[in-house]
Order: sequence, then C-alpha cells, then structure tokens
Amino acid sequence: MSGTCSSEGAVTASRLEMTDISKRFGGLRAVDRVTISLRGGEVLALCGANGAGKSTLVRILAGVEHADSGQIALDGVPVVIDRPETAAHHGLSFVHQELNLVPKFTGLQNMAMGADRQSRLGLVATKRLRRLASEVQERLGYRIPLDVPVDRLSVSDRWMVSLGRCLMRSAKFVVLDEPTASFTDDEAEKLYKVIKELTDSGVGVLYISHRLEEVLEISDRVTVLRNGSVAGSYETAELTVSSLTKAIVGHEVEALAHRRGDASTGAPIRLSVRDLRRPPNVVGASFDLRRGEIVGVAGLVGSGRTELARLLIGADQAAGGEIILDGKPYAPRGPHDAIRAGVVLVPEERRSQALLLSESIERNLAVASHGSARHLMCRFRPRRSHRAAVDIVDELGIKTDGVTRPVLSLSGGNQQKVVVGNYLRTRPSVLVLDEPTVGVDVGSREEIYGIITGLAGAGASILVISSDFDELAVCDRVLVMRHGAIVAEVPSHRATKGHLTRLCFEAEQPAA
Amino acid sequence: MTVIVEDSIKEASASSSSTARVVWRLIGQYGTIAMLGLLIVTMTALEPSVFATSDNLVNVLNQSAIPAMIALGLTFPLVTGDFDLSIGNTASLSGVVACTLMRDVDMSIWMAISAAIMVGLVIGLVNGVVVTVLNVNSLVATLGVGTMAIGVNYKIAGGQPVGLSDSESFLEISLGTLLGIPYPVYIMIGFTAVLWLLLNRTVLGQSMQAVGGNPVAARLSGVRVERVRLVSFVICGAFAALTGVLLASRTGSAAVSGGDGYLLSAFAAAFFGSAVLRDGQFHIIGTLVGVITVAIGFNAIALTGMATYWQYLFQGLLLVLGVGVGSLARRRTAAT
Amino acid sequence: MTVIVEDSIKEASASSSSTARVVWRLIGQYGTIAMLGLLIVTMTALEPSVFATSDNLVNVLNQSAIPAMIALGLTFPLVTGDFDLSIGNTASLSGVVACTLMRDVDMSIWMAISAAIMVGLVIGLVNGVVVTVLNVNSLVATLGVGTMAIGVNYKIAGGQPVGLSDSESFLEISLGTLLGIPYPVYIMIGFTAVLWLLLNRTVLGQSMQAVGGNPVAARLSGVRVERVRLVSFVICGAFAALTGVLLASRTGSAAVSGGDGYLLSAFAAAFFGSAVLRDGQFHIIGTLVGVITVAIGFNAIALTGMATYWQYLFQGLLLVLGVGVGSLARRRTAAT
Amino acid sequence: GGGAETGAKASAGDSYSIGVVRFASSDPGSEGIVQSYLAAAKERGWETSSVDPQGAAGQAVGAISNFVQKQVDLIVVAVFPSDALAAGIKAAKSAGIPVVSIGGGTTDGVPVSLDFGRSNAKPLTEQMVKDTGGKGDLLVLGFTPGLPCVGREEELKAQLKETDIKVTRKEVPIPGQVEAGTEFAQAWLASHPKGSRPLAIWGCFDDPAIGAVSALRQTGRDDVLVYGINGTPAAVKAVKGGDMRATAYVDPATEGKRLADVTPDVIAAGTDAKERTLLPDVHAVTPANVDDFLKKFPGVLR
Ligand SMILES: Nc1ncnc2c1ncn2[C@@H]1O[C@H](COP(=O)(O)OP(=O)(O)OP(=O)(O)O)[C@@H](O)[C@H]1O
Ligand SMILES: Nc1ncnc2c1ncn2[C@@H]1O[C@H](COP(=O)(O)OP(=O)(O)OP(=O)(O)O)[C@@H](O)[C@H]1O
Ligand SMILES: [Mg+2]
Ligand SMILES: [Mg+2]
Repeated sequence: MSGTCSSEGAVTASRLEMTDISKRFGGLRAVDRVTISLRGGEVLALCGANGAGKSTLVRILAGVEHADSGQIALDGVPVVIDRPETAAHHGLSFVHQELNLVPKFTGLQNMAMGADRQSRLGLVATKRLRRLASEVQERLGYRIPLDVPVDRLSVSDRWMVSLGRCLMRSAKFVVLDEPTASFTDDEAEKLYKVIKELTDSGVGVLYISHRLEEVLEISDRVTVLRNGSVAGSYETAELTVSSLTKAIVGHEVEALAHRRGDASTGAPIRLSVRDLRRPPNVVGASFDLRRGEIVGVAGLVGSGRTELARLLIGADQAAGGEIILDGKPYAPRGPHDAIRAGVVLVPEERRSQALLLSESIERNLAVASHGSARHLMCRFRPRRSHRAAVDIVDELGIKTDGVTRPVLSLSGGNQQKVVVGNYLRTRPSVLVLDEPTVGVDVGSREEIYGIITGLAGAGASILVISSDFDELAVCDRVLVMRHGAIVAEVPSHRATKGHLTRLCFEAEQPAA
Repeated sequence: MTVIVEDSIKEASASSSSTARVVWRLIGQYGTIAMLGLLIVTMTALEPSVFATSDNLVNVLNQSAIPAMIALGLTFPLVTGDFDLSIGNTASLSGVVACTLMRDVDMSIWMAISAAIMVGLVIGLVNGVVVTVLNVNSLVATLGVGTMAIGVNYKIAGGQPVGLSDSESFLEISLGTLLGIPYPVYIMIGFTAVLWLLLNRTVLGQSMQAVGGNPVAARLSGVRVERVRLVSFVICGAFAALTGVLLASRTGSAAVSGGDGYLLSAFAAAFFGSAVLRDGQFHIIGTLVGVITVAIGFNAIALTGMATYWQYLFQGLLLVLGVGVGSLARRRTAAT
Repeated sequence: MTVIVEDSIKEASASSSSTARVVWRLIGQYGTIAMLGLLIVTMTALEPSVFATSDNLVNVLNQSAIPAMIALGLTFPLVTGDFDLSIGNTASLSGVVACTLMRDVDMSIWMAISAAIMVGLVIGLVNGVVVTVLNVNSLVATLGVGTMAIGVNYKIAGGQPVGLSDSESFLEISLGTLLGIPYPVYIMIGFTAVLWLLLNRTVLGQSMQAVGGNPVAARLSGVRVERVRLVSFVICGAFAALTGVLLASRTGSAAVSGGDGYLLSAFAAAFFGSAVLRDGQFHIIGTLVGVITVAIGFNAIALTGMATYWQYLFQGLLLVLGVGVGSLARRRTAAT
Repeated sequence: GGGAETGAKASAGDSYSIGVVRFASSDPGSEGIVQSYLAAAKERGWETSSVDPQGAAGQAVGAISNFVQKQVDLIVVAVFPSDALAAGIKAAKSAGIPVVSIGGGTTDGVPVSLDFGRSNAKPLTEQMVKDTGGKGDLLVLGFTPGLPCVGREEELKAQLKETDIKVTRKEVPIPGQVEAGTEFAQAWLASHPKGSRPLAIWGCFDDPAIGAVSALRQTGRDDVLVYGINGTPAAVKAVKGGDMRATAYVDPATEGKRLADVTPDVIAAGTDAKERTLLPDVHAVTPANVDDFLKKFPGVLR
C-alpha cells in the first residue's frame, strides 16, 4: 500500500509529531528521547522487541501515561494530552495492546463507551450509536455480535469489538497496538482492508505489530525502537523481513525451520484422545500425542480449540469420549488433577487467565507449583522459591530488574514468558499451549519455540494451538480443527500456511 | 460467519439436555422472583383474610418506602464497584440536622429538609474525595467518614433525641395520603423511576456501569472514572439523607441512631436484588424487589406470630436461598 | 544488562526528583506505622506518668487480644478476596453456646470451649459451602448465614444473657497472668505467629494469596480454588468463635449480641493493616498493627478524657488518614 | 496498697478523679443521666473523663481497665449488666476503685446501682391495669437482651398476675425498633378489630410504642391505649396529642445529681461497702397531667 493521500500537495493532511519523548519507570528508561511523526493518510509502523517501549509511547499519546519530558504537537500546535478524553478530543483513537472491555456490557455498549459525550440531556443516543455500529460492521465486513455480553464472546470476537470501538469515533489518527495478535489471517485481511480505507480518507495510522510480513505489507514507513530509543527509521520499500528482523533484534535471526518429524514417530504414545466431546464447541476430537512430539492445532476462530484444550486439563468436564494417559484412563476433575498427572495448559489470555497482575514475578512463577502440591499444609520455602524464580528468569531470558518487581511492570512478551515459566516449574509431561506467542516479538518467539523444542527433546509431549500458521512449522504434525471436530492431520513438511488455511475452510471430506 | 457456526451446532445438539438448560435458565433468571411469589402464595393461603388485602399491600409498600430510598441510593456505589458503609450514620445525622434546624432555628420544613439533604451530599462528597483522591478503599473510607458523622451527630444532639414541638405538618409527609395511598409510596415510586432512568438511559449511568465492570477499560475509553465514582457517592449520600428525613417525619423526632439499622438491610436488599433477573449485577428494579421482599417477609413474620428466632432464621434463609438458587441455576445453565 | 542500565540512570537522575521519590516511598511504606508512632509520642508527651508505663503497655496489649483474634481470622477470607459479615454473630453465638453448656449441662470448661469453637467451624463451613457451591457472593452469603446464627442464638438463650454461677476458673483464662503478663497476650502472640506461618510459609497460605490475586489463573494453575476459599472461611469462623469464648471469659457471661460489635472493628483493623508496609494487601502483621492502633487510640481517649464526639472524630480520622496517607504516597511514588 | 491510697485521697474530700463508661451514644436514656452527672461533677470541681464503648461489653471492660491504669477514684458504668463486666470489675476492685452502675445492678465490686428497670415500669403499668379494668388484650413489645427491659417486663408480669389480661408478646430488634413496633402493631391490630374487649399496647421503651402509634394513625384506629417508658420527646408529644395513653419519665438532671450526691460516700466506703440500689423518681405522664409536667420539665421537648 502506498500513501497516495500523503502526497506533498495535500495541504489538508494533518500531522502528528511526538518530539523527544522520555519516560522512566523507577530505574528503567522505558522511552528515551523518542521522536516520531505521522502524517494523515499514511501508515507508520512501530517495531521493536518486547519491552522496547512501543506501548508506553502509545499510552503517552493516549493520555494514560504522562511523559517525563518531550512534546506532542498536532499540525504544529503543541498539545497537552493528560487524560484519555483529551486524546479523543484531539481526534486520536486507540486499540490498546490489552483487551479493555467491560465483560457484562454488550458489544454495542462497549463500543459506545465514552463515545457519546455530545448527546443531549445526558441521555444515551441508542439509535444513533446502533447506526454508527452497523456502519463499522459494514466497513469491517464482519458481523460483530452487538447484543451479546462480551464475556460470552470468543477472544477474537472481543478483539473485533475493541477494533469496532476504535473505528466508531471519527478520528484523524488511529493507533493500533498489536490488533492482529489474536486474529487469523482471514480476519487480519479484513483489518488491512479497513486500514486501506482509513488512509484513503486521509486518516493517519500508527501500527504496532510483531508480525513482520504484515508490517511490510501495509506500512509506508517503519520506525524501530530498541531499549526505549529509536534505532532507525526506514521507508518500507527498502526493507525485507530479514533486514527488519536484524534492525529490531540487533543481529541475524534464522526463520523458523520446518521440523523433521522423524525423531518421535516411533516413540510411545503418551496421550490418546478418543471422540472427546462437549457440545456445542467440541463435538468429536480424536488424536494421539507421542512422547517428545510437538503437535500443532490449526483452526479458525471459534473452531473449538480452546475448548478442547480446557477439556484436556479438566477445566471443563467432557460430556463424552475418553482420554488415555500413559496407557491409563485419565479423567481429570479439575486442573489440579491434570497438573498432578503432568498435563498443563498455558492459557490464551494471559492477563485474565494466567497472571496475578499486581503480584511479583516471583510469586507468579510459583503459583502452579503450589497448585500441584499434594497437601495444602506442605511447607513453602520462600528462599528456595526465590532461587527457582531467578533461575527461570535467567533461563527464559525474562527482561526485568528483579524478580520482586510486579509482573504488571513487564512488557507483554515478558509477561508471556512468566506464564510459560510458571507452568514449566511443575515439569509437565504434556504441555498444551494456547496461542503461546500472542504479542511476542520475533526474538522472544524464537526463544519460546526454542524452549518448546528443548522440552520436546527432553521427552515432553507438546500441543501448540496457534492462529499464526507460520509458527506451526515447528511442529511434527498439525491437526486441523473445524466446527468442534478434528478433521485433518497434516505432516510437518506439508503444513504450509496456504494448505492449512484451505483445510480450515474446506467443507468437504479432506484427505486425512 | 460465527453466527452461522453457532446456529448449526445449536441445531445439532437440540436434544434432551437443552430442555434441562431451558429449565435452569428460567430458574436462573426468575428464581429469585419465584421465591417472592412463593412467599406471597404461602402467606395468602395461611392468612387469607389479613395478608391478601389491599390494605396490607399498601401497608407493605408504605413500610418499604424508607428502606427503599437508602437501598436505591446504595445501588449507585455498588454499581461502580464501591461500598458505602456510612449510609446508616448519614441517615441518622440528616434526621438530627433537619429536626434541630426546625426546632432551634425555627427553619421552615422545606428549608430544613434541603439542609439535611445537603448534609448527605457533603458526606457523599467527602466519601468520594477520600476514595478517589486519597485513593482509600471504599470500605475503610466510608467506615471512617461514617464514624466521623456519628461524632458530628453527637456534637449536635448530645446523644438525645431531637423532638419537634409542633410537628404536625412534618408528620404529614409520612402520614398524609392521596387516593388512599400514603405519600411515601408515591415518593418511592417516583424516585425509583428517576433513578432507573439515570442508571439506564443516561451517559452517566452507562459510565457508572462501565466503571463497575472494568474501570481500566472505562478510563481508556475516556470515561472520567474518578468523577463518576464521586457522583455515585454523592447520590448515595443524598438518598441516605432523604431516608433520615423521612424516618424523622414518621415519628416527628429524630433519634440519634435512628438510621443505623438501615445499613445492613440496604445491603441485603441490594444484594438480593442483584440476583433478580440479572447475574450478580446491581440494578434499580432488583434493589426495589429486594426491599419489597424483605418487607413482605417481615410482614409475614408479624402476621403469623412466629417466635423471634424464626424471624432471623427465615430472613437469613431468604437471603441465602433467594440469591443462591438463581446463582446455582445460572451456573448449571452454563454447564449443560 | 538491565542492571547496568539501571545504575547509569540512577546516577544520571540523582537529582531533586529522586529525593522526593524516596520520601514518598518511605511515607507510602511506613506512613501508617508513622501515624501509630506519632500517636504514641503525643500520648507520651501528654500523659507521661500514665501512658508510657509498662503496666499500660500490658493493659493495651491485653485489650487488643480479643479483637485481634477475630481480625486475624477475618484476614483469611479477605486474602482470598471474600468478605465475612457473620463473624460478629458467630462470636456472640459461640459465647452463648460455651456458657450455656457450662451452666446447664455442667460441661467442663475445655469441652465447652471446644464445642463453641466447633460451632465456629460449622458456621465457617456453611459460609464456605454457600459461597463456593451455591456460588453466592460472599457478602450476601455471610450476611444471611450470620442472620441465621442470630436465630440459633435466640433459640438457645431466648435473648437473655447467659451468666455463670461458678465462673472462677473460666474467668481465669482472661484474668490469669504469667510473669505479670495476662494469658490473653500470650494467646494473641501465639496465634499471630501460627497464622503468620500458615499464610506465609505453607502452600495453603500461598494458594490463598494466589486465589486473591486472580482466581481464574489460580484455578488453571491447579489451585483448588473452592477448597482454599472454604478453608479460609472455616479458619475465620473458628477464630470468631474463639473471640466469643474469650469475650465470655472476660465478661463472665455471654450476651446475645455480645460479639456483634467486633464486626466493624475487625474490618477496620484489617483494612488499616492492609496499608501497613504493603499496598492494599491483607496480611497478618498488618492486621495486628491495625488492632493495636485502634486499642491505643481507645486507651488514649480514656486517659485524656476527650469529649465523646471527639472520640468518634478521632477514630474516623485515624482510619481515613492512616490508610489514605500511605495510599496517596504510593501513588505519588509511582508518579514521580 | 492501691486501696489504701485511694481511701486516703477520698477522705481528703474535695477533688476526685472519676472515669465514666457510657453505654452507647445511641442510648438516650443513659446518656442523659451520664451527661447531667458529668455536669454535676464538673460543678463540684471533680476531674472526669468518659469513653463510649459503643455498646460492646468487651470494649467496656477495656475502658474500665484503662481507668484503672489512670488510677481514678471512682468508675461509673452505664447500662451494661454488672455481671457481664467480670474482668473489668475485678481489676477495679483489686485496685480498690469502687464502681457505680446506672441500670446494671449491684454485684461484688459494684456496691451502688441506680435502678433503671423495674421502678420505671411501676406507675405506668399500674395506670394500664386501671385503664383496662384488668381485662382485655395486650400487645407487649419487649427486648430481652436489655437488662432494663427485662426488669420492666418482670414488673409487668407481676402486675398482670391477678388480672384477666391476655398477652401477645413480640420481641423487637434494635436497631429497627420503631419500624418493628409499627409492623407488629399493624399485624396485631388486624387480628384484634374494634370490639368489646379493651385493647392496649405496652412497650418496654418508647420507641416501639411510638412505632405502634404510627400504626394506629395509619390504620385510623383510636380504640387502643398505648404505653411506653422513658419519656422521649416523641412520646411526650404523643401523650400531649392524645395518641398515647402514658409514658414514664425519669429526669436525668435529678438522677445525675442523685449520683453525684452519693459519690463522696461511695468513694469513702470503698469497694466493700454494703450493696444498695438507688431508686429514681418516676413520673407517669398522661394527657391529664402533661401540661403540668411540661411546666415542671420544660426541657423535655427541647
Ligand atoms: N507501569 C509500568 N511500571 C513499570 N515499568 C513499566 C510499566 N509499563 C511498562 N514498563 C516497562 O517499560 C518497558 C517498555 O514497555 P512497553 O510495554 O512499552 O513495551 P513494548 O514495546 O510495548 O513491548 P511488547 O512488544 O512486549 O508489548 C518495559 O521494560 C516494561 O517493563
Ligand atoms: N464463555 C463462553 N460463552 C459462550 N460461548 C463461548 C464462550 N467461550 C467461547 N464461546 C464460543 O464457543 C466457540 C468456540 O470457542 P473456542 O474459544 O473454543 O474456539 P477457538 O478455536 O479457540 O477460537 P479462538 O481463537 O477464538 O479462541 C466460539 O464460537 C465462541 O464464540
Ligand atoms: Mg506493547
Ligand atoms: Mg482460542
């Protein structure tokens, strides 16, 4: 996409500049004298490793965080953005990195929140809001469920609501902080279309993503942050995936290689799932998982992958079918049983499902090991726990200045590593990861997959659920789930993005 | 796309379990109201000539009016996710202030009532400021502010009830009737309607609900969370004060701790109400149903002549079962 | 790598703002304790010969013992994110049960105490079951169960105080001393140590804190959330019952509502304590500091002879400022 | 040692230090007496300090211990049953400090108590028996946990023994006493229509009786006689307006002065003095004498 609207001649195109912005958290310089500028009608991508300071910069722009120094100017006029409403007032609209919805509100209520200040008598202008919302739906080409409380929606539908909210406001600049992290390609495509429309109508887009192909596809320019400061700014045209990766990480990173699944083909079966069901989301799942094997699960949003994973650890109770673990029937009554049997799930939404946000990293790294303790009266040894936490932080390369810091202060990718570390401490034999690399940068993703393959090498069996089909290259086999059933199994070398996507959609009998 | 998937699956599993689910869902949604219905039916059967009369209905509604005011006000902080433990003390204080002004300064009734409600507004404001600016947990903040309100009350009245020498027109507020129905019933219905509109049809009300549901999300969407919470405390304080005034107008004098007893009953009503029709969300109609249920329960106890201990067992059970049945049913609905 | 970054920054910005930050941080962490210190210093200056004596210290600790038990117990549900409003009623009931058994059935002291504590365990269990199985919000559940406990209390004692004819050895629990220090002080210290260990050095305690932090995450990590919450209610019930027994042994009789007053004071102490050293997290030492602060405040009032309304203003202010100053300071620390 | 010392101080006569444990700021009956006692003590130049244990016996024990620490000469406790303050009274006794109770009864260590229960009910209950002619239906609104109420109900029981009055008893909760009075009265009225038998309502204190009056006004009944005790402003007003038949009034100033008058003796006599109960002057207020009453005690409605 080229910035047709941002030609020099366009006098009306507005301009957003952030100059010399700095922000410190305690001793840490999250953002250090960063300067970026964005014009109406163009897409500026912001790239950088986890913790590089992208979201902090965005939050400063949104009035959520206050910069220690620096200036923000709109069309050359300095503005003070001290509160989120001020940002909205200046025509800035955001999708923040974390889901921020009111669970009991419907999609429409969530989209309307804070958007309707202008209504008369303080009354809610329901009709107008609904009209606006359906316009947004049309633009997205996606039916966002408007009248269902969002806590009944799937995670990706929730993201659609979040995106819808951002688009409901007529904005001059739109900031999207990893909007596609939870999307499959299909939904991402819809978003790209919307971004195109936006830029065509003169809106400037600040776009943050760890999906580098996507960045190259949709942006006009790229600014790379490293350790809080600008490491370089580029015209997108002059970049490739590998040069961008190098700019972000500072050194070369190899692309994920397809695994040769021969290592584990002869290994004994560890987990055998037979016709597992819990209608309506899971209506018949059968598969085997061998020792030392990494198996991927591909599927569209709502195909029931998360439900399947929850059944495996007993977080929900199956309505039928059976599971055999190491030759013995396995029917966990809850995650406790599962963990004790060596089966763990790394859940898909880390903030609501996996972290004690306001607690320390150390404590977050100990929860699962408490959960797997035999007796509640077992002794807890804080020093030992501290040492274990320090070890995990080192091992997984979690970027922090101490394990006693609250996990809240970590960047998204590092939080994800804490989640993985928490579960790894129980030394699981079966590890189920639901979207393990959501919001994780290329370098860290590499590391997380390195950890996963390492575990598999040590004999653990791993099930990886991912909507990023490129990632599934690391798997020995990929299962495809559709409408609650496993409909296909694809060996590693054939698990290309295109093939998997086709299988996800195909209604006919696939070649198993 | 999602919609299509959902539909086809729903059809596929429209089997026996779906009947069960419908039943559970009905219980979940209407269970609490059904309990109220059961209570009314039982009482009608037991005491047909006394209970099921229009006189008694008016009586029950009249008894509900005062607790309704304080519980409706409390609903607002509860909606935004805060507690207010000062309401009982506010009610007591406002009654004392109103009566003292009328007695000692010879203030007119309406002026005195306005002043008393102003007291409630101020207490609400102080609560709100302590909670949002000092960032104190609302339970502690309101406990502390409430304690200070007791002190002020004591300073004013010296621990003695404040009686009015000429209280007829003040008493009229509680005792007067229109078309055979006492004024308090109208007051209750009127304010319920106003507060319902406020919570459900205004931006402020929606913002309150948003703040209660997810304050971070609300803030990021441009809701001025602090201001909204503050306003909810102010509303709550004002209604607590109104309760105190109505209470004083029932007896023509203000007892130093006359309103204290309404604290727990208001919480009970609001929580009972949160299980009415909705799943654990506080709302105006629910609170009103809660207040009326409690009033009917008490009326039933008074009419049947149960021993004292039954009164407590019954009230406790009503609360636990009323909320529990609905809650359990909703969980079942989700499970099947 | 991170460490280096940090150091270089510290050097670079070791300017005025960092001093401010240190001050704010200190206030945030020790502000609440500093308030307690200020109170002590003021009192020592005002009443040197009476307040700052070892006798009075022992007296204050002795008075803290009973409220400490109930507040320490309450800390557990608070840690897991639940409330328990039944503790006051449980304390009242357990005292009545203990005294009735001793008076009417001639049960031995220790048997009667065990039975009373069993009552607390059962109430805690019922609370826990209603909360975790019926899935009722803990505020409603415990309000309901507490109301039922009042009913049982009335059924047993008929509302009348239960006195003991031969109470010497029972009173000895409260009055006896060892090395000049009354038994209750030892009881308080002993149980504080046990509960501290339980919360900080066992898997149970850690699981409770995890449940309080994020129940969903705790559950997915294998913590048996329901069981942990249940246990916390049971502990709380048992300590409420212990409070009732100690109270009865201090007053020599059990009144139908003798323990009710401890409900709000326990909440006040626990919340005050949550601001001690930590940011809004409930913990054992904090709760103990809260209880002792309240006791010292009460002692100060008695010794200085403040007017009654000052007592209330002072107590309210202590609560609001004690929690508020620390809270505000922590916010400031985060901001600078 | 402590006892001897206090004794010495007491004989010195003039200046005493007195600790007052109130009951609750919400209990007007005892508050009035405590306040007039404090005023009288101040007038005589005694040093006083008072605390409000907010109705909690444990707190009251703590307050007594605090006064023992302060080494006061006398402790006055309001309303709490003296039997239910064991540890506190013991501590006071062993420090040689006598305790005076307002309405809590005498016991070892509490040599003097001002009666607040039985005597208050006497004249008014007599009035009630006279009014009904010793027959009819009576609704009793009682409160068992309160010692004064228990005494008053004992008096009622004693006087009803010889009569043909049928009693329905209801226990009122505190707080919520006024509303409970209304509710119970309303239900009782529904099953006791206007008829041949005399009807009466007797509250062991004024609040539930006032609640009953409210019920009468709401239902428009005028055939029921209502009796209360304490003489709160609302009750006296109701008597004046003819809504209530009688209430019993105890003048706090008189009783406070009565206590102040005996204080030097009590301190002098120490903890082991003979137990004695002071009887208050109780005025039954009826529509017939209410105007005279108000002339005599103009402060009641103020
Ligand atoms: N509230 C906070 N308190 C303390 N430190 C914080 C806070 N928010 C962010 N940080 C720190 O600031 C740095 C930048 O974080 P930021 O969230 O901006 O990174 P990011 O580039 O968005 O990373 P990611 O790609 O993982 O989202 C991180 O090291 C993080 O730990
Ligand atoms: N709590 C819930 N209540 C009702 N429906 C739900 C709930 N959670 C998920 N669903 C629905 O169940 C279906 C399956 O969801 P599930 O999360 O298992 O799928 P998924 O393949 O993991 O998809 P996603 O990528 O969105 O997580 C979806 O249609 C979703 O809308
Ligand atoms: Mg980020
Ligand atoms: Mg999923």
